[in-house]
Amino acid sequence: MRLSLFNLILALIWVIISGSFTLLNLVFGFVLGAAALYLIREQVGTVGYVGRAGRILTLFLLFVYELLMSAWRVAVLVLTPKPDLKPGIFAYPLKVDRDFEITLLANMITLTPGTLSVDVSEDRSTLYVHAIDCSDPEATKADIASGFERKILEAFR
Amino acid sequence: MAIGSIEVLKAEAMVKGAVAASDYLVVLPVVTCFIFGAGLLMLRKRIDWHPWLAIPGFVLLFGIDVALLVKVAAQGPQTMMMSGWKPPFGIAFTVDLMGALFVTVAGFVALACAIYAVASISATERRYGFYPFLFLMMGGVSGAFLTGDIFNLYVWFEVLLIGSFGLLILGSEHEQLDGATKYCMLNLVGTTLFLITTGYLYGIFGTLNMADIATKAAEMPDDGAVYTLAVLYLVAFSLKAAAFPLNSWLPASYHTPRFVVSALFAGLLTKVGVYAMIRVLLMLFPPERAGLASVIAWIAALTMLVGALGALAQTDLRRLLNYVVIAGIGTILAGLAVPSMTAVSGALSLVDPVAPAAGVLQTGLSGSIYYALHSIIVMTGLYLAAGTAAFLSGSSSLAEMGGLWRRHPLFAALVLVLLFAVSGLPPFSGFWPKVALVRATITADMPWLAATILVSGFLLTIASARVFALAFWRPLPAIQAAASESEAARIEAERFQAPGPGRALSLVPMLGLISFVIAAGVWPEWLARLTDGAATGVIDPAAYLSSVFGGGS
Amino acid sequence: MRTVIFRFTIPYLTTLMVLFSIFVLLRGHNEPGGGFIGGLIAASAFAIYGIACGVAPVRRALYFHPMAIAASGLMMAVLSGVASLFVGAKFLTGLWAFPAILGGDVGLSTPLFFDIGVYLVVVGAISSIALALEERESD
Amino acid sequence: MIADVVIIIASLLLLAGSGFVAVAALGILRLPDLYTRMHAASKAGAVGSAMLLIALALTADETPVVLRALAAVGFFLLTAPISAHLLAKASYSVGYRMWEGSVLDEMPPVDPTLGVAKAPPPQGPVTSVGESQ
Amino acid sequence: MNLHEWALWLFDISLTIALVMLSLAFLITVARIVMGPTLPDRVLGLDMLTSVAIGFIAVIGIDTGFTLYIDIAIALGLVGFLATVALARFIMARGKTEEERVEQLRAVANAASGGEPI
Amino acid sequence: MTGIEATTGFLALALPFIAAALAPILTRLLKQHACWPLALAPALAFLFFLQALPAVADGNVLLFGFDWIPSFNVRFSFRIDGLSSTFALLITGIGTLIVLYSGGYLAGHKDQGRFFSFILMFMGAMLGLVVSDDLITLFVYWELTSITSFLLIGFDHHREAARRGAIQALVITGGGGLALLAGLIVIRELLGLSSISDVLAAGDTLRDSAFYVPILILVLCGAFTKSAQMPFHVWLPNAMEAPTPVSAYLHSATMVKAGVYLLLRLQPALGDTTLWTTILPLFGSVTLVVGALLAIRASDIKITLAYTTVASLGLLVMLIGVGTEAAITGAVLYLIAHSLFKGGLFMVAGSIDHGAHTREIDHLGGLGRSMPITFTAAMLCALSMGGITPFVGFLAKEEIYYALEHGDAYHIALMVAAIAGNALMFAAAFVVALKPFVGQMPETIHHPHEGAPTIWLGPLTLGVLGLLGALFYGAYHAYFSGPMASAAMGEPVAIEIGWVPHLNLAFMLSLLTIALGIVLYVFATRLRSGLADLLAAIGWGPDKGFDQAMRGLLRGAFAITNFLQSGRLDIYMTVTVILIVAALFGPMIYMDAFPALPDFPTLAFYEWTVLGLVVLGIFAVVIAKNRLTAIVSLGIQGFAVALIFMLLGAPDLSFTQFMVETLSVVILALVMTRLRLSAADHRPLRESLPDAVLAIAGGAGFGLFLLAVTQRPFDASLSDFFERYSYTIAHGRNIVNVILVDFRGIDTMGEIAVVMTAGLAILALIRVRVGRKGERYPDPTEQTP
Amino acid sequence: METALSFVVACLFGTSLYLLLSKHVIRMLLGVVLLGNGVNLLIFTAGRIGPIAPPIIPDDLKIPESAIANPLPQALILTAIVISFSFFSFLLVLAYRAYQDLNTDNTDEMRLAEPKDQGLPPLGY
Ligand code: NA
Ligand code: NA
Repeated sequence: MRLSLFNLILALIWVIISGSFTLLNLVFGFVLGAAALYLIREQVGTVGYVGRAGRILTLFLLFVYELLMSAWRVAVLVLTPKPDLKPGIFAYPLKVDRDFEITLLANMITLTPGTLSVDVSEDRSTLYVHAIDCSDPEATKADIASGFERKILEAFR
Repeated sequence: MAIGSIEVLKAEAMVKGAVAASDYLVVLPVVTCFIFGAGLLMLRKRIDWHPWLAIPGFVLLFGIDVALLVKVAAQGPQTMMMSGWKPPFGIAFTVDLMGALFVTVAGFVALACAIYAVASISATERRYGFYPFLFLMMGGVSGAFLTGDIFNLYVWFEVLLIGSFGLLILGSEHEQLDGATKYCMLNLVGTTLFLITTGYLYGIFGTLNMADIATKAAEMPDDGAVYTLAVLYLVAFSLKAAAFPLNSWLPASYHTPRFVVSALFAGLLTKVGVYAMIRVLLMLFPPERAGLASVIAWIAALTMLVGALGALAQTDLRRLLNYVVIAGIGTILAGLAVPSMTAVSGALSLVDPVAPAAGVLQTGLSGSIYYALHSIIVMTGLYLAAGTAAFLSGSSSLAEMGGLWRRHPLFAALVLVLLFAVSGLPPFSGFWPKVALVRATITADMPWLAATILVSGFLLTIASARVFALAFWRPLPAIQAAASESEAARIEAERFQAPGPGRALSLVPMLGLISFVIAAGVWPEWLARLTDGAATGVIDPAAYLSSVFGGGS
Repeated sequence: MRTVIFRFTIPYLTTLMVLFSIFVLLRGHNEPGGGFIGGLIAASAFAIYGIACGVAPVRRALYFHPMAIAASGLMMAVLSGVASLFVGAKFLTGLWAFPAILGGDVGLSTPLFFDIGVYLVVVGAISSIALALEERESD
Repeated sequence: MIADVVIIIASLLLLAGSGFVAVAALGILRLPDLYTRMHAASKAGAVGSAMLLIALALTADETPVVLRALAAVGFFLLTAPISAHLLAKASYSVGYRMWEGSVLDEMPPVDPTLGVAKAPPPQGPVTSVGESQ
Repeated sequence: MNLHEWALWLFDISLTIALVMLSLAFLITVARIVMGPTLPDRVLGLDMLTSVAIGFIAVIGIDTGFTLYIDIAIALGLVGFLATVALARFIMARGKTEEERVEQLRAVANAASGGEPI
Repeated sequence: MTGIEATTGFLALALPFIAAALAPILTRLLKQHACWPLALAPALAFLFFLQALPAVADGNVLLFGFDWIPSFNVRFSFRIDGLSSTFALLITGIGTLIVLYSGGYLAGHKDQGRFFSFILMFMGAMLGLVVSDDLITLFVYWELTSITSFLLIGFDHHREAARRGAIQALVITGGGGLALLAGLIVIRELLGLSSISDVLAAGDTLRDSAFYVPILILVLCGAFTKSAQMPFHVWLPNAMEAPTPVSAYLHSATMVKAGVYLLLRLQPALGDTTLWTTILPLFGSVTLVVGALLAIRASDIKITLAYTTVASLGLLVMLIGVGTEAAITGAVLYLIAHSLFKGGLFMVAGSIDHGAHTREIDHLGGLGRSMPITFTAAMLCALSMGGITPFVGFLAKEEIYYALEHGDAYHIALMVAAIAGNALMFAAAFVVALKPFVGQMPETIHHPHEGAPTIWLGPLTLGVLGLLGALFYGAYHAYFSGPMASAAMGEPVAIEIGWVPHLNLAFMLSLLTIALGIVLYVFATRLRSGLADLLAAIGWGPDKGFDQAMRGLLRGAFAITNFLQSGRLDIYMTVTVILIVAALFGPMIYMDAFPALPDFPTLAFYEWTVLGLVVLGIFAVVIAKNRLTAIVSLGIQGFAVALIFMLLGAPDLSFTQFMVETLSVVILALVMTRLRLSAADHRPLRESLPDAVLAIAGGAGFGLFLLAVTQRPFDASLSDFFERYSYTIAHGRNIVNVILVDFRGIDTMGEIAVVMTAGLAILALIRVRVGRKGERYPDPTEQTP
Repeated sequence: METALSFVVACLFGTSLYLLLSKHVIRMLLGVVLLGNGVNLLIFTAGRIGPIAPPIIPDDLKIPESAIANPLPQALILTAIVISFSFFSFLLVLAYRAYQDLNTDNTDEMRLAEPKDQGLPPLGY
């Protein structure tokens, strides 16, 4: 089920990038996607099924907003003549525990400027995040917990 | 631009005429090599099948080569336009007598080496692609001899080069790694220089088809740009051919791989450089070549001497042979150093000369081609023999070898024939081209070059005699140094009773090669006529041009 | 490199890259791309897959030895050239057919197969190199 | 009219995107250590390039191009954090230290031969970082 | 100047500015690669170069109207991170380079003699 | 010559070779008795020449042959005249006896078959040499004699002396041969004639040509080395390492006479010039005297004989040099006589060795009783050699003295040399033929015995023939010496000299010679030790010189080779780059082909940026302090080049360049992970500055030539063609791709072959590791996995 | 443009030759990469820099309407890039193997095929 769904997504991506919206092309994309999935058959097995489009959309919008905001903050920081830098690494205790969710969260944290996922502990309970402004790590953790992490849990649970 | 119907367009752009199966002969050597090379690689789990698939493959290749040679000898140069596009737009595979001769002899030595390799290449080396490398290298070699497009020639150079890399490192012994580093780096620079020059050539002529270049170069006013091209090609091909002073990569590497690989390299690779030099300098840029004749003469003379002296200086049999290859290259180059017809002083033609001045270059070039073919065969044979000799006496060092004449008289006799042949003594294949080259250089008023040819032959005779005396006549030094009879017997048992590279299998290719050496020495007319024709075809490429532009096959 | 983030993402990224590589291969005749670029992208995919998940899964995924794939590519390219022999055309002459499949004209041609051959050679050879180099790391 | 608006939006995206890229570049020049520089590079750079790609999508009048431009953005956003993460992790684990002005390090000391975090860290500011060469 | 003209003017100006910005970004990034000081810094610079190149390709695509350049950007987006990953892997496997270790030891020694906290 | 005669002629020439091919098998079957069927080959050839003798004696020249290599204008053609006929008879006749002699002498030797084979091949070569009409064919046989004598001299190959002798002979005669080849080719090219007959008919052309001196010197190099003239004589005594039949054959009738044959043959075309009459007698007389002295000095009877051969050859060369009719006649008479008596004496020496197991003259004596036949044969030969009547040697000596009896200093000097030489040789002859057989038999000799008939048959026959020739001198002159002298003179020569002495100056001188000879014989032992002391005092000779030259050659070659082949890649690369720079600037400077000064390029600023990135990138690579920095910096220029391609309308290239650049870094990183290199590889300025200068020159050369090329008009017809037919025929809109898969598809085929092979080669490199140390030579048992 | 590119080509070749003259194989390899890029740009320039429109025929046309960049050098360079990449990979792995077995990337120290202490050949017979 999950595989066929992902396969369909691949077929759609195919149609998009090849730019030809014909049934034939979709079928062809499906076939190619199936072939491509076959290659990774051993690693696939932990994908949470994709369903709740709305929450995902919300997550996406949040991400875009955060992306732009933090980009702006970094830009300002860089352009400030004498920036007051207080960088550091804090340990973020993870609530999400699936690979997919951890990955998504870590990548979103990385993409939003100001924070950068450095590592995940081996037991997957902690995400180490480098923040360019680490003056108040607890506040940042709270932001993440109530922001990305909550949205992810909503979207994929 | 009006666009006509597809038929009209095809008539404009494509070569007309149906293709007979025999027309495919022009391209089949490459195709065969690639199909077998790829096929064997696909069967990489069945390495015990490899020899028994590869040998028929090389027989087939040689058969195709011979058929092509027969066809070219009978009908003149053959052209097939790849993909059917008209010249000079598509790539022409054009085979004239010179190309056909080289490709046939190449196929011959490849077959010999393939057979020899059955017993002398280990399973591991086969698993990591000995036969595929062999086929792909031969694909490159064949392509180089057959193509009529200069960029395509570069591509084939690269194919044979990478194939040779593969063969060179097969075994990964320490000497191989060092030798390969030098070989690869310097050859890469040489091939890249070839590509660079071809880039310049395209910028000047706007074409890549050799027949087209020849035509355009003849019309182009003599200027520095074309001269520079010629000089750059001379440097690039000198490196490929291991001409002095660009020969260093050869003695640095040819003794490191397996003997059968050395044999193939020594026979073929440098000759491809020579072939390209003849093709490009004599066919495409004859006036520039004539202008560079004295430079080439110096290169030839020094190459001969460096090779011959180097051979004398070596202790290791294979390193000695490395230099013999170089001396051979110098000899071949001597024929390219003969002034063209107009430049001959005619100093010697007092009375009704046998070779009128106009034929001097012809004689020299014919001698060069003959010598190149001889050198391919004889060098391959010598390295194969060196492999067997080293196996039999447990070393390839002249200081340690010995006793082979007593133990293996037939084998020793075959080697002796090869040694005399490589020294240019009659009645073996090396003698006649030397006569032709001496004739040409003397007639061209270059007595010093003729003297160098003879002196280098003399030095090689000394080297050969030493090899024979030390490695074949002399009793095994280890036995002579043995403290007791029993120890001597033990050494003898170890050295001589050890299983050799399958006697029959390693002798068959040598016998084949030697039959050429003797045939081309005792009854040289057939080959002389062919090389004469080949030389004519290069000096006056009218037939070549009309084969390309006359609509192809 | 055993990190959840990396190992989780890469398999999907690999499929995406393979897909993209085939896309680049197939439209190469009309737009930038072709067998070589496509092959490089696919080989990159397998290289990164190997870095992330280890070499063994990649080898199992490919089923055939990469060099055998490369060889089959060369074979395919050569055979698509020889095909013209059977219609009395010169070596490598492009032969075209436009069969109608599902309402659209699909261009099938020997140059296409030639290009696929190029693709396979590049995928096979470069993957082989990358995998072999990655493999030695772990021992 | 709509076309003009699109052009204006594209222009703004161009300005913003290139501005972000330039700022990101400036960031990696100005910021004090690798980890802070990475913020600039992987974020502002990604955002900037994505904006420029969207600008391209807007100026193209063909749907496939637009879709491809968006796909490019997607792909880029997919891969950028991975490389950033790996580089940061690798650098940290082999002992490239943070800037001395850093205020906090909750990463556990690492064994560079393994390159992985071992155990949950002690809380509180840490001034000396993994130096177990 | 009507809206259309103004839009076009803005567009032109923006293009030029974008190209200037990107050029600057290129040069600065190269400066970081050359300056280092550490290997990860250079790798970061190289990674950044990919980002800038993607943006540059987009802008040139807009400038010339050859939208097909977008495929290059796609490929770069997909594959460009490979180099960084491979170099990160190198760093992970090999640790710091010899010089960096030497430099670090010297720094530690200086700090110790100067009594300053790190 | 009729067809059948020609066929018989070819057969006669081929017979020795056929026998050589059969010899190993026959010997395996018949042991030493194989000599009988094998001797049939030279015997039959002898008969062929014998039957041709009457015609030849009438002054006819028999010519036969066919076009061998028309492309090189070489004929397989033969000329039987008086000169070649007599030579051929000597070769085949003595050859027959030698084959028989070898049957007995080497009976039971395990390599006897091989020996028969070699000596028959040698015979065939020698025979071909003397009858060849074509200059090149002659040379082919000439070299064949060198090759086969190499094998014969080295027959006892387990001894270093034999190997040395073989190499020495090959080096000296082979080297001379090459000079001869050059000379013959010059003659051919100069005259445009390829046969000896034509050359002889060309009259004074050669003598008058500007190339006479080089031709003469080259030909003399060939003749003198082969005929062991001072200082090339050293190989001859050393060739005594060969079994005695070889010495007897090579050094009597044949190989050493090849040079003499050549001189006689070309005398009509090359002789009779000041140069000829100076050089030949000079070398000849010195060789005669020195050779004869060395003969006395030797204590081994075989060596003594070898040196007398050297002396005889000197005498012959001297006479040919004088070149008068009488001198030539003397030479011819002496040549035949020498062949007979020297062949016989060598066989005698072999018999003595065979019977008494020593050849040291001081250890020999009193053998006459136990070896009477050998003693007889020895005396017959020695008398002929000593010039005693009625033996052919007498005829020769009389004629020689007659030829030299002129009052001028030139002839007197030569006469003195001749008398001295002959007297010494007289003494030497009896040292060999008399001393071992008379007096007290030393105790070291046990059971001396006469050999098998095959062993004494040869010397006896030759000795008797020497007697018969003189007794029946009319027929002798009519069939042998006369035609030979005529052929050598190029005009009819009548020889009258008989065995009955006439009281004239020549006879007086003969008597003087004999008297001197007897004195020398008596004092031979004392003379020997005196000469030995003298030579020891000199301490150097050409033989030692040969070793020194060989060692010097090897050392010199070693030094040169080590200098040129340093084993350092950086030096090889430097040489390569220097040549590239020269190739770029040479023609540009020589032909003033520099590009015109270009206008400053007008580029958009972002184009400048991208170009600048390339330059910055490569700058970064060069200044990088370590390899890793360099590798990362390498990415800059790679990306920049990709951007250049994109800016200039090459999306495919840009695409590929980005991919390749990325993959390059990936592979570099993968490999570098495995390397632990020393940190700094930065070079000191002293080392890098010359490289930098060279590199800048190279870069400038490439750039300037590129500029020059781009300033020329450009022919874009190829691309126009591709644009026109890319879509219309090849159904592709991406012209670059259509070129790759269609227009120039075969390039791509080669290219993917490169990629595939590279993949395989890399796999082999990574996977194949060195096995057991010393496993250089493959183990055939490893054939199956 | 040709002038500027000629200059860039000169820089690439100069640097590449400089690196090739080094004793360290890894540096030489960098030279090989630069050499490849130099050649590519050289061929590109030699085919003249004209219009910058990519050599792609638009969808609605059969032959290019306006002038396009010269496609042939591009195809040649594509071939050359691939080949030089293959060679580079091979040389790199060769350097690695040489290093692995010989413990150096300094060509001066890799003297196994032509060792420094070669003796004279046998002087006897
Ligand atoms: Na990033
Ligand atoms: Na990136």
